Amino acid sequence: MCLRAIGYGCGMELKVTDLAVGRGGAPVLAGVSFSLPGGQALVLRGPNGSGKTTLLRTVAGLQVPMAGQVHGAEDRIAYAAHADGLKAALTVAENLRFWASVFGQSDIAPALAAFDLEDLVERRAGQLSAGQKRRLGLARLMVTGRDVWVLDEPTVSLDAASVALFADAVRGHLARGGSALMATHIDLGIEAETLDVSGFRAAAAQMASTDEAFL
Amino acid sequence: MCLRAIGYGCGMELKVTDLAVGRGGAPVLAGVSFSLPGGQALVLRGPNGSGKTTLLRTVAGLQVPMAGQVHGAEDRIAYAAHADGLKAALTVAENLRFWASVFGQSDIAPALAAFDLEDLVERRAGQLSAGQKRRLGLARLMVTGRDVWVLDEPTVSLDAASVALFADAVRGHLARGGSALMATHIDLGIEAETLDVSGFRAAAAQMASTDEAFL
Amino acid sequence: MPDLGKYADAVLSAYAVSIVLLVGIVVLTVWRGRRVRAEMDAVEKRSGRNG
Amino acid sequence: MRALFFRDLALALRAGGGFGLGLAFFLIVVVLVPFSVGPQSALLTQIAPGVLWLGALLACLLSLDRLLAVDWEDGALDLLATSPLPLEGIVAVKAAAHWVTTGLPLVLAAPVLGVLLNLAPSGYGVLVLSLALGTPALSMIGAFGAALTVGIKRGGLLLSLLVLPLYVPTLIFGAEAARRAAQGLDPSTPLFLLAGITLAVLAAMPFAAGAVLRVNLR
Amino acid sequence: MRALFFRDLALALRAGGGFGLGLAFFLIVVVLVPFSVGPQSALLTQIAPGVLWLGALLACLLSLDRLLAVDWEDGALDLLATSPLPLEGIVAVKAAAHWVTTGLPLVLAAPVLGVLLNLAPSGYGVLVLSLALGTPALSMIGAFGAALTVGIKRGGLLLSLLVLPLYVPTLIFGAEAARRAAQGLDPSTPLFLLAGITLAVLAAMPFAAGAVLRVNLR
Amino acid sequence: MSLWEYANPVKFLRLSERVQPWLWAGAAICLGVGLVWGFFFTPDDFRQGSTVKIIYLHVPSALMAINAWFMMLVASLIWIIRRHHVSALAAKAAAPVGIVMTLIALLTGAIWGQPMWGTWWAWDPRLTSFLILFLFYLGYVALWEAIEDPDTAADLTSILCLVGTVFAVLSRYAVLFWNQGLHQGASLSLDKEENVADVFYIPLLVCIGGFVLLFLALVLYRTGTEIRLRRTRALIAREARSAGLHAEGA
Ligand code: HEM
Ligand SMILES: Nc1ncnc2c1ncn2[C@@H]1O[C@H](COP(=O)(O)OP(=O)(O)OP(=O)(O)O)[C@@H](O)[C@H]1O
Ligand SMILES: Nc1ncnc2c1ncn2[C@@H]1O[C@H](COP(=O)(O)OP(=O)(O)OP(=O)(O)O)[C@@H](O)[C@H]1O
Ligand SMILES: [Mg+2]
Ligand SMILES: [Mg+2]
Repeated sequence: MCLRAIGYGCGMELKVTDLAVGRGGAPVLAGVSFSLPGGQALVLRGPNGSGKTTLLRTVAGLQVPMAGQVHGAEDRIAYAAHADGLKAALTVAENLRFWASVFGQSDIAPALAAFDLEDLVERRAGQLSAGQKRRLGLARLMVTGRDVWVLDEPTVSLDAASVALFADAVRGHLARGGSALMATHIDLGIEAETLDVSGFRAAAAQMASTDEAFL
Repeated sequence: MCLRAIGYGCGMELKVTDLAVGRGGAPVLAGVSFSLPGGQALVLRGPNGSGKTTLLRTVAGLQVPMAGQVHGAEDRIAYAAHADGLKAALTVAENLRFWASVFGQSDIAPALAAFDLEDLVERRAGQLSAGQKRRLGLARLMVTGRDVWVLDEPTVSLDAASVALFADAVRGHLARGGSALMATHIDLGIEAETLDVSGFRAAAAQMASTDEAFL
Repeated sequence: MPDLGKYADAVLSAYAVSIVLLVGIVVLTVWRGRRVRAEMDAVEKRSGRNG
Repeated sequence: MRALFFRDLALALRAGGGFGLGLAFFLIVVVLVPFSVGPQSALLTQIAPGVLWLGALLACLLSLDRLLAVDWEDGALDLLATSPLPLEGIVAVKAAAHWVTTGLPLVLAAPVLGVLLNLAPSGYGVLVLSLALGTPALSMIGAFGAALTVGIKRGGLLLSLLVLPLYVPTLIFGAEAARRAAQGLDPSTPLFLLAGITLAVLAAMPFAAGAVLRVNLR
Repeated sequence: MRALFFRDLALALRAGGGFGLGLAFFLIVVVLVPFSVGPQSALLTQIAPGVLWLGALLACLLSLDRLLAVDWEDGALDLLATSPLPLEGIVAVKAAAHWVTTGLPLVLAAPVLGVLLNLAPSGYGVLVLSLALGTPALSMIGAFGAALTVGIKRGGLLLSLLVLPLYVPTLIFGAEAARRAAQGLDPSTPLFLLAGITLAVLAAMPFAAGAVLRVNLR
Repeated sequence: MSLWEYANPVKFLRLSERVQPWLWAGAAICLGVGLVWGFFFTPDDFRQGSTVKIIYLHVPSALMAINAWFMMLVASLIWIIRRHHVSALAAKAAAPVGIVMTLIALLTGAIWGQPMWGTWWAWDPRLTSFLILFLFYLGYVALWEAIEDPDTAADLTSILCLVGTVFAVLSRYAVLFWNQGLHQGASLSLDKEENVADVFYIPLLVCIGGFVLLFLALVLYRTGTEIRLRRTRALIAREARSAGLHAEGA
């Protein structure tokens, strides 16, 4: 099923070619290439500090690549990381409605339902437990109408039931023709390809850094 | 092995009797009782929002119980939660050394070794990845010299290898006569008793809240 | 030494302040430059050896 | 953009940051002035327009450092940057919300506080007008400063340092207009110049602020 | 406690917050005063002691809101509360670090800025003395205010609102001493009173602040 | 070969190393000759007495204070448009020199003002704009110091420099407007056509030349230092990388 009508750019592929990414001027990963067609998910794996977050931020356009290109990402990405961007003073519904209208959407009910937040709609975000907050942060994805979800450790602090809710949400998203790129240390129970980023560790000599001019 | 000389109050038991805890004036758990002798670990389980964090904060003395008592907790607790209390501008070594001297300790080498932070000692905490930060936050426990570790989802963002490091650290701590009280959603591979807090959910009528005087 | 008259204080202190500041920035610049250069040489030598 | 504006207003109202407090700071600065310079009313009358302008400026400044920092810290700015809204628009909208929650109350309160400082009767109208014309520029320039310092921990004081020299022309023309009116002179030239500055700032500054924010976010 | 003190100093120095910037704010407030009240030097001389005191007070105030808030946000305060250090000691040490990074530089810079405002020559000594006596009280009272508002998002302005009235006695006696000296009168009475206030604040306030912090932490 | 080739750090260093001795020597000679000449061998002014000798420090430093900012503006533009690292670093290197020049102008002016105007400081438009320039310098340097990533810092400070320039010019006019007719001090400063005879003028020119050369020498030297600092940083980063690789490979 392909819901182009509600903004899904179905069939368009996210294509990363020979990407090199860095943090604080130092190269972290180099030579990363993958493509992520609609309807599929790709899970990034790798030990702590291997560069998953850096890669995801680059794909989301939050930092510039040191080399290589990201194609098909403009205005298609919904990004979610540790910092949820939730306002403690606003209620669950207000938080969601805000993000919905930023992305030009209006209906927040499916998102609330998918993450079992209906009982909490009137609760202030600051009064949620860690896992409830996370659920709200993930529900935000569903009101963006974006078709590429870029997720950094989405299941942190979730209990088993919530992880299942999340997996269902991702499956639904994939079924609608969306795609998902996720970094995680645990098994999500979603059929997805895996990419181990530790294979792409940047050898210092091999690639350019911003300080290259000085070497 | 019991190292009372370095501050372990061995044999002393942490004893929680008929504890009721609440958040924002509303009761969350009631009638919680358990005891945790030295050398043992207790894992709290329960779905998101069931009150694990609230219970741990109460045991650590960061909030007052609504009813019941916590015995044997004074000056014995090392608490670690999501917020690590790390200063982004200080290096790994400086952060650890600060906490060591706050707790009257001086040697940070074992902590660095236990969490594989030796290569990162001179790195600023702000330049660590999520998992590296967490490792540093956990290493802090080892420089407190305290014998009751109270940990709220300690393994968040850790990879498998780091979870193993953490489990080893906890096992070492137990072997030295310390004890540990942890809330977690995953399996840590530590032999420990489990307490499911969802059994203690407070029925609103059943117990007194701070607003009791108005009822 | 010229006769500066009643304004001697003003003129002399103006010269003193300026010269102190000028010499200060020059000394600071050179001192830091030397240090950085030495540091760079050390690192270059080290990394040259390592590969 | 509308949603962002109203969210910022709601946050300012609810988080105990907004309306009341910028005003309270203004009030207290104005109240402390007699304590510090002494209570002679002639002296106070003389400095009243200037003190009111300076107080408004400082009250505005004090609330700037959270203008973008809060959204930066909780990740909302990252998320906004990946949203369809342009960064220029985001900064402009946030500056507008800042003005509504800080500048506007100051404009409305200034005449009341003028009484405390024995402001000359002829000064009230132009004081309010000059503040109404000038405070939008203060908010927009402040947003630029906030965008410059957004990634920096404890950036508050650095922000003041960067922003205050940029406030000088606005302050000079604004205070000059209020002072002239209080002395019974014609304030129209400084008022026109003030309006000119504000227009130019509102037209050009969002782009500078957007560019700076883009650099800081990457 | 030593470790906490030096950590706070290190953070102030490293995070670009510390020494320089409180000073910069003081400088800028003093510089903006002539722009707002006008450049006549006789008027400036008259208000100089008051403006310098008020400027120092505001510079001190501006850096208060991060005094405890940073440690609260990143959880360090929770961890410190479970440590062997008494909360009273923690607040007192943090106030001391705040004074060293903010108050002390202000004291040293005040005479230089006095020149800009045409301060009467007889005023310099007492101005510095009164600031040296008064600013420790400002830091300690500020720490109390910070402890009161520590759990509140965007507490900065609320903090000002709470703290400024508490600053009034210090300001009155400090500015009065400086003003008397500048006018060639005997400043000893206000100076003694100022010293008394500071001593009392330093002796009692850590306990109030500790108590408040204890409430906020639970 | 185009001029931009010198934006390459290595080429820049090589060239700057070659011209620097001449700059330093020229600066020393000009300053030595100019200041000695001015201090010892010029007559007193009929109105200002010996204080006129301050002009040999005051005017050159004031000129260089403005020129340093102008240089930073040009360098910032080059960085924004063509992204040559050397250019950004030159702007960074020039700022503290500019601060010192501004300070000298302010301090000598204040010292001069005491006997001439009877006050250290007056809110004369010229003095005031200089004070504002000083504040801009402080903010600029503080921003450089506060940001860790050098390229981010370069971007932000260049934009600050552009915006600051606009506002500095605006302030200059605002200040002129604000203090019109209120202040007589400015009329006391001696006017070139009116007072500055050749006896003062020629040593003054020599001093100005000395300040220009000194400024250039300092900026080139400091730019070199900044380049080396970046290179050291890059080398250390590379070293840490490869060390990490070896450790992991083992
Ligand atoms: C803190 C106080 C002062 C500051 C910041 C200051 C600043 C300046 C500046 C920026 C210039 C160069 C402007 C230009 O060439 O367009 C200048 C030039 C000059 N200043 Fe000052 N000045 C100060 C005090 C004084 C005093 C007290 C005197 C003498 C009574 C004085 C005499 C002069 C003279 C003679 C020139 C050269 C004018 C010319 O060549 O056009 N200045 N000053
Ligand atoms: N500001 C910085 N400056 C220099 N290096 C940094 C900076 N931030 C992170 N790093 C380093 O970059 C590497 C990649 O970090 P990144 O956050 O991408 O890892 P990650 O794969 O997401 O790890 P984790 O699983 O722990 O979240 C790490 O080794 C980290 O130490
Ligand atoms: N400030 C507050 N006011 C009112 N209720 C709150 C507040 N904070 C949390 N709660 C509620 O208290 C309950 C217990 O929260 P707590 O954080 O202890 O849960 P938890 O077991 O730690 O959950 P998680 O696994 O998600 O971390 C939750 O239902 C939560 O919504
Ligand atoms: Mg990560
Ligand atoms: Mg929890």
